Amino acid sequence: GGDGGTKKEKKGGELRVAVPSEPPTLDTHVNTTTISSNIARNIFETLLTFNSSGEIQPMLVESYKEDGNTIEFKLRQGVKFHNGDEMKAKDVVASMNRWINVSSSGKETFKGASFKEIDEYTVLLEMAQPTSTAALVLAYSGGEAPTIMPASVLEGKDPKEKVGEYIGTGPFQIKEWKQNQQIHLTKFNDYSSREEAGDGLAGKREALVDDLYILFVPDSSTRVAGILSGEYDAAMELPIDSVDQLKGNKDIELKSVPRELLLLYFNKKEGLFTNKVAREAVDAAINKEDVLKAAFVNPDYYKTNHHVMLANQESQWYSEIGKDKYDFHDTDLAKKLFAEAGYNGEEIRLMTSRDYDHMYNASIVVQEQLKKAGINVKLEVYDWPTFSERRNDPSAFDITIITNKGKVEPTSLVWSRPDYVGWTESEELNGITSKIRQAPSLDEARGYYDELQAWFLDFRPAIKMGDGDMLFAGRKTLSQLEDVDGLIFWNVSNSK
Amino acid sequence: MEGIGSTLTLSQARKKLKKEQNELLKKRFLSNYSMMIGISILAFLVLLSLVGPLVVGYSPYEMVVNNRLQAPHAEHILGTDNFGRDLLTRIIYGARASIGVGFSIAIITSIVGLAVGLYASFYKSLDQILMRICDGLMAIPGVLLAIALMAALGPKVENVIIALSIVFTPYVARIVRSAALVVREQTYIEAMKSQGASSTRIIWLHVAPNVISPLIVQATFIFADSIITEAALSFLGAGIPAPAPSWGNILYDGKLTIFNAWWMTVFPGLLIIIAVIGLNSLGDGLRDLMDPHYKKVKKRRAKAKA
Amino acid sequence: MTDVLLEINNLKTHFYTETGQVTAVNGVSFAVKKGEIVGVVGESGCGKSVMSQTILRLFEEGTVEYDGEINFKGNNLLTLNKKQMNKVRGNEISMIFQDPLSTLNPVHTIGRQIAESIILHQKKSKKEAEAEVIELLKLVGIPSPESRAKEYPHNLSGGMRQRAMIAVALACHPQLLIADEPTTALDVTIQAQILDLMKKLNQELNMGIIFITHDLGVVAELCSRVVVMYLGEIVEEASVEELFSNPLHPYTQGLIKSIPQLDGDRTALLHTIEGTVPPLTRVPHGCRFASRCPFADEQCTASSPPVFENTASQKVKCWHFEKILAEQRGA
Amino acid sequence: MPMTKSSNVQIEPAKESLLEVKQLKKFFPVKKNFLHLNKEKTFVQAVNDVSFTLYKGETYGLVGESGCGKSTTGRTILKLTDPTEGQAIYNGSNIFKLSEQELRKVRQDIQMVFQDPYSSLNPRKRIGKTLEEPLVIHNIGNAHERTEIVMEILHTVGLQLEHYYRYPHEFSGGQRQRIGLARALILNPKILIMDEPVSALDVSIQSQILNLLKKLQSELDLSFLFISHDMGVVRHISDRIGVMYLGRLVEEAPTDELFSAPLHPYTQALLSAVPVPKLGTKRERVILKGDLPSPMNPPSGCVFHTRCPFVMERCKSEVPQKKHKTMEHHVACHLYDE
Amino acid sequence: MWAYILKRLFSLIPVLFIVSIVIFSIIHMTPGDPTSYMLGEEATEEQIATAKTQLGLDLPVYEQYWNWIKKAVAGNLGASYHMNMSVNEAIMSHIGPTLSLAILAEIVALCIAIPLGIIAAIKRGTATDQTVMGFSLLGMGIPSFLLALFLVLLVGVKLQWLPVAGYRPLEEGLWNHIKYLIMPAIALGSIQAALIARMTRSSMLEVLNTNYIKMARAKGVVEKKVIYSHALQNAFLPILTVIGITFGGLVTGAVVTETIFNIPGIGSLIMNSVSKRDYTVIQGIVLFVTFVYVLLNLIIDILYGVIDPRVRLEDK
Ligand SMILES: Nc1ncnc2c1ncn2[C@@H]1O[C@H](COP(=O)(O)OP(=O)(O)OP(=O)(O)O)[C@@H](O)[C@H]1O
Ligand SMILES: Nc1ncnc2c1ncn2[C@@H]1O[C@H](COP(=O)(O)OP(=O)(O)OP(=O)(O)O)[C@@H](O)[C@H]1O
Ligand SMILES: [Mg+2]
Ligand SMILES: [Mg+2]
Repeated sequence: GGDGGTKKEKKGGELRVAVPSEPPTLDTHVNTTTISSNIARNIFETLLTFNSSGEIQPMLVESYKEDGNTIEFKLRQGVKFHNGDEMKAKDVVASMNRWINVSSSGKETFKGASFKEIDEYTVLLEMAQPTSTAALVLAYSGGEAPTIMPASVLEGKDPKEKVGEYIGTGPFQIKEWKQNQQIHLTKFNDYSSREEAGDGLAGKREALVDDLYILFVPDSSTRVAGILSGEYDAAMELPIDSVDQLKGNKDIELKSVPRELLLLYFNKKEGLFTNKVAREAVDAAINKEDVLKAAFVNPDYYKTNHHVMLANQESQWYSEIGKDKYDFHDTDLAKKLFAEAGYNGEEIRLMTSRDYDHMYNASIVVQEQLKKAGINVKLEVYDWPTFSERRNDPSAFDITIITNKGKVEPTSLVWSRPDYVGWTESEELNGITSKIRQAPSLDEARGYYDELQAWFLDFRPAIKMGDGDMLFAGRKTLSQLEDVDGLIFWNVSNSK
Repeated sequence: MEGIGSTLTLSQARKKLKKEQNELLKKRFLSNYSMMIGISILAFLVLLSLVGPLVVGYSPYEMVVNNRLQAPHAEHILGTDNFGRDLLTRIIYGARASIGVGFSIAIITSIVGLAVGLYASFYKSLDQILMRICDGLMAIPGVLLAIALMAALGPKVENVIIALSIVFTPYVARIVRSAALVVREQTYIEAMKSQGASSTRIIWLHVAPNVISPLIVQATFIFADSIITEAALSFLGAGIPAPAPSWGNILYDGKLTIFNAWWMTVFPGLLIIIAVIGLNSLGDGLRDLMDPHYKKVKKRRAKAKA
Repeated sequence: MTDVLLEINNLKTHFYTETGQVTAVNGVSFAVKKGEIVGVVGESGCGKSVMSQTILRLFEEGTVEYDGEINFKGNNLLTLNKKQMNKVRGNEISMIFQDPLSTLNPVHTIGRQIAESIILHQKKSKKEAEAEVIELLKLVGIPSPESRAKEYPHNLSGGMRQRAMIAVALACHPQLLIADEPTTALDVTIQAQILDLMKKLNQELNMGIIFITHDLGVVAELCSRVVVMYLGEIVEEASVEELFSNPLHPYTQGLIKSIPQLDGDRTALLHTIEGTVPPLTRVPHGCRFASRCPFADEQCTASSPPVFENTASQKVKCWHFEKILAEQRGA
Repeated sequence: MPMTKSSNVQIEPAKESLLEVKQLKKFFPVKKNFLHLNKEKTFVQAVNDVSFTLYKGETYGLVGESGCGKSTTGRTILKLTDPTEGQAIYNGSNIFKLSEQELRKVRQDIQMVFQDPYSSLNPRKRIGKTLEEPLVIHNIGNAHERTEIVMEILHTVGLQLEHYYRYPHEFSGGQRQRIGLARALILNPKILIMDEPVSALDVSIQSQILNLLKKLQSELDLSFLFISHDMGVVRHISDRIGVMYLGRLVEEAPTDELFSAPLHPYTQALLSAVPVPKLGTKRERVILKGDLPSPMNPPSGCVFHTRCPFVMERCKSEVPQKKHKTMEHHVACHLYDE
Repeated sequence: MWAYILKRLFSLIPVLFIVSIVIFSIIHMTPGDPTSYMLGEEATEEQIATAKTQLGLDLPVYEQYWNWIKKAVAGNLGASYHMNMSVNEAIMSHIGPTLSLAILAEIVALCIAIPLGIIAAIKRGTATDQTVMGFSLLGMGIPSFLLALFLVLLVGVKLQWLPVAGYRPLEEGLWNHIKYLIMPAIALGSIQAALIARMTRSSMLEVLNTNYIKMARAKGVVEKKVIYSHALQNAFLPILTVIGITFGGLVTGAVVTETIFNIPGIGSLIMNSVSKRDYTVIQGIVLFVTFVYVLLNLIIDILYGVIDPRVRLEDK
């Protein structure tokens, strides 16, 4: 068995974590919010998962076997749900089929696929075509994670209806959810852990604290103050502007992980930016590093990354294409290109929301830079729900800047979706996507990444500015604090 | 008694008296320190917002991101903001927006609130209606109202003013009403009635001056509050359209960097306080000018010194 | 003698107004003995109320300045500190104000306002005080005192308010009562009752009273001595008999002649004193009454007359009092 | 003196009647502790069935016990409080039924001097402005002329020009009273309701004011409703006098008749109680005994019976009717029943 | 009086009805809908559309209104779109913190404001007056979040005397409860205090020169009592009104403070529901708050009459 951390390990006690927002639901199948999956994965587990170097590892399965159109999963035995029942194939089938049905990533990657029970501890995934990214997507525990819950919870319900009972197999179980305040998780005593040593999300999991409080603290300065004063043991999404204070405090360990892709989206359905030249012009007008700096403040916490995946995924996904052009910006060229695109002074609407500071700060800089290139840019600021509504309206905006979360593989990046902001529609892209997805192996799929990157730079469905980090901090009383697609709270003890 | 002195001397006496009173009025005005302070502060701020932009060397939007959050130094007297824009410039440009918004809202709410409060206190049937409307308005979240109005009418400063005026008017109305309820029962109001004064006249010329002092207090509060609230609204896209500066949104930007850039909150905060002091002194002065008991205190001090 | 209760010496009250200093009471001196009722009469606006409020130092600090001495039982009230003053006010000296509506607190019941001083100065319980309140209201002739005690000033008629004021003032059986036109709003039957009450208290408790009034009939009935004021000064002081039989100051004479009579011709115009009172801001140098006086001559306009003593009890401030005296004897 | 029968007396309209008050009633509800739910409402019967007529050019004096409802009568006539019942006919129409507009016109003609001079002045307004107010209300003159008029009237009531710029609290009681009078006079009203207009004045000024009133009356044919406690003053100025007791008009007579031959026991007591400003001329006083009744529950029958020296059995149960001694002299008392 | 109270309570019906229509219209005029939050940042259009159908948001507005008001009349304000509870529950669970905070803040405010206002009024024009009023202007001008953050940094982080943020219900012990509320109460209270102090001063000034104060002094009443029992009561109507208003404001308007101190009160519930477009909760809260305001103002109006008997609210 793994021996966990090397630090003094104290069992029991509590862990108080400040998070910026409250999850809409913990039903991971239908929710894309980071916070939701972050909390939910303490309760729910997936069949597969990643280790710290991004490799796929079994979680709830003993083993799995990919074979062209099918994958066979052998389930671990004796895994208990929080309600005391054992996890069996029927639970997996019910959960996974619902997931394929309701989640967008399920629908995209597993179109026409379904799970079948072979025996009590074996299930079979049958797909319409071979899918290189299948295991990757199944292992992903970010948004819309394919988690396993008891069939009894799902039975007899419209799959689209949200699940209200949160029963999983994870190391923590839910005790209480005080709306607008906190979620209280407690250690699940019957948790059956894997035997391998903990590594990333894989391997041994053990709840070392008895109580885990996830506190919703929307105000970033309060999170900072709380971690400074010891009110919280850990805090997520700290403002980068307070780094100095946090670093200066010897009781606090400050960490960061690359988390977000900062992208500038064009409205490709209506207006000036239906014209590729205009999109090119914007690229020429923008100084990406300045934008990143405004959004993420400190060079330590952003990466001037030219390709579409996150910089820390480079061991898996990397392309040289466009690296030389990353720094390129030329206002004169931009002016010329705009003229070429037929721009004649009309108002360009740059839409943003202050609910996300990165987006807003980046927008302010972009506006100024575009103005320098002679573009009449109007900044329109909306609150998030208004923004969400308007970004789906082709007549409502021309440009908008959004941060997207990193994905495990490039085809699920949202800018490629025809129904997402900006409406990317390209036969060529569809071709590349299918090539990647249907590649017989992941390695082969990775080979097509250059192609995708080249297309991205040519078509410019959006402009990638770079990657931004998420800053988090823990009190030094914690044995360890790690982030793999979100903070990990198992295997963490608190000696406070 | 019947012998009304010679008309000539009488009219002379009158003239002299009037002249004397005019001088007194001037003196009263000038010796009203609160008022003078208030006027000077407000004049300074107005001047700042009008002339300031011509003097400063930067544009409020000009940004050098690399210079972000520089502490005050020679080049940027008040430092730079989180985009590397000159803070002084932004504060000066922001003055126009903030004072404009604050003033307009304070004035609109005062006038409307005064009218509503007075009429409510005067007519029982109106009271029920107006005050219940106020209750309802107070219950509707201001942010929601602002978002809705912005959506309906577009993000313009005028709409911010309308939205916030709607939000704040009930407060004024209630205060005014409470003071007026007492005033209207006074014998001198009855005396006015007996003279045949119309209700409008009684309400505006006799009750209103007696409720002015709580009104002034409330109005200054609203002035300050709306400058700050405006910024909160701009978060929702309902305030002064970004990236135009206002004291409020500079403050809010400052809040995000409060741990390492004090100048971003301190300077605009200070200006708001100065403006509040200005407006308030003006109000106090106005009040004192109308207070029959006040001037003498001044006199005594003058005498004590002599 | 120790039976002097209150002795006012050269009292001056200055107001600071915008147009300059105004001396509403200018060098007033007189004394009240224990158990004596002194009437004060005089022109409207001559400073009677100001003088009486000065005795208790009731003006807003800072807007007035006092000069002179007010000796009450040997202590100069003008030099007492606040605490000492509060012991005197309402307890040893109490006051009936001229204007009953505005001097009664509109938000307290009549009963509470009367009880307040009883509780305060006599250290009585609330219950006892309440019982006493009813007694007092009865005493001043307010019908159904139990329910009236619970009413607010604005519910009462002018006369009732005035009686309530009187009750407040009498609550603690003061040694000196200053009554500023206490019966103007009362009908004569009630007035008679109140006057009787005052007389009774005066005799039983040896209470000194300064009684300010315009009603010379009341003066005749109640007072033993009278002070006549004109424009901030005392122009004549006399026993009540002397005043009515032998008024020396031309102003006093004018006053007495102006009284509307209950008999005789009622259609004729009333006697008046010619001219008007000069404003306080423009008081003449000489005798203040000179401009309206039938006897006035150069001396009068040139210098202010001193106080002449006619008899031990009658003093007058007039250059011509001897002439007038002679005239009166002749008449 | 033989009494005429009350029923068939016809009053000839010798004089032009200007204001006719008919059966005026004003009851104030008594505020109770609001926790007492079930108790019946009680009222202060401030004015109860008062009728009288004011003729053109005459002065009607109203005297009576303090709290008997004189001020309330005055205030109600001008509809400053809403009457409970009754009518006040002026110019052929009932004042109580007028619209606000019409009422305002009437209020130009009927002016009022309030009993409490200080509280009837707006403490924030300079006296000059207060006095100008009625002129502005009724659109008289321009700003300059108004100031002139006001200064004139200040002088008329014996105040100085300086007073124009003073605030009410800077005046003495008598000065305030004169301001109140000036305010009422300034509009040249037809009727003047004066509630104790000279009570705070010293006799010398009082006589000036009374002379002035008389002069104005004879020049302008004014009518006065004159409320006062000072019998000397009332006698001097009034043509006819009404005597009120506990909300009711108990006697009404021409002045000389009232003073020479008062009929009602209350009137007699009242007159006997007047203090005389002469020494040694004390009159025989009729001392009223008994408790003062309360207007909240006035005695049954004749309201005066609890204190009346001539009380009879029937007084306790029967309300006395108005009986005419002469055409203008009537009394409500059982003593004069046949 | 009872009749008046009943009349006022009766007026709640039309008021609530009209407010419900107004708020419904405003909500539907406001862009954005519950799905934007519900489904996360990367939701597809199709997901949004299905969600809307599920929630009944595709029905005509009047139909939605009818469906809602039907139940609301029976006291059922519906279920939250986002929170796993009914609106009634949501309000009930958030009212506790708000009430505690509001009461505590009001106490803080009154303890500071009334004495200071009175002192300033008595010492009008002196240095004391100017200092007190200077502070109150500071309180008026300073944004509440700045004051709150300052307190957090000083008392919470630097001195560590009090917890920086959070909320513990009363069941966890009085001190535990209060401890978390002291700082926010001070932050809110001192800003309210600024307004109340100024109001107190100016109202007192109106009263201090009256004759009845003179009379009270003439009775030998000690100055303190003159001020507190005679003057204050006369000056109290506007003061009471601001107290009422500020208290009412605390129920809904303490958003910023509640956010910074992370207190799950009505204010943050409103803010959250607005930013999540949780329609039913917004509607419910607005009705609830209207109800509270009407009631609060009724109480205040009744108190007017108690404090100043001259005030007449009913026609005679
Ligand atoms: N607060 C004040 N400021 C300035 N002048 C004042 C003030 N109070 C009174 N006076 C003036 O002082 C003079 C005396 O006033 P006071 O009230 O003593 O008169 P009074 O003798 O009581 O007259 P009355 O009999 O009319 O009441 C008046 O001329 C008045 O105008
Ligand atoms: N606003 C009011 N509310 C309740 N009762 C009132 C009100 N005004 C007057 N009263 C009552 O009505 C009765 C008559 O009052 P009114 O003022 O008319 O008397 P009055 O004859 O003028 O007496 P006075 O000579 O004392 O002024 C009194 O009992 C009084 O208490
Ligand atoms: Mg006086
Ligand atoms: Mg009266």
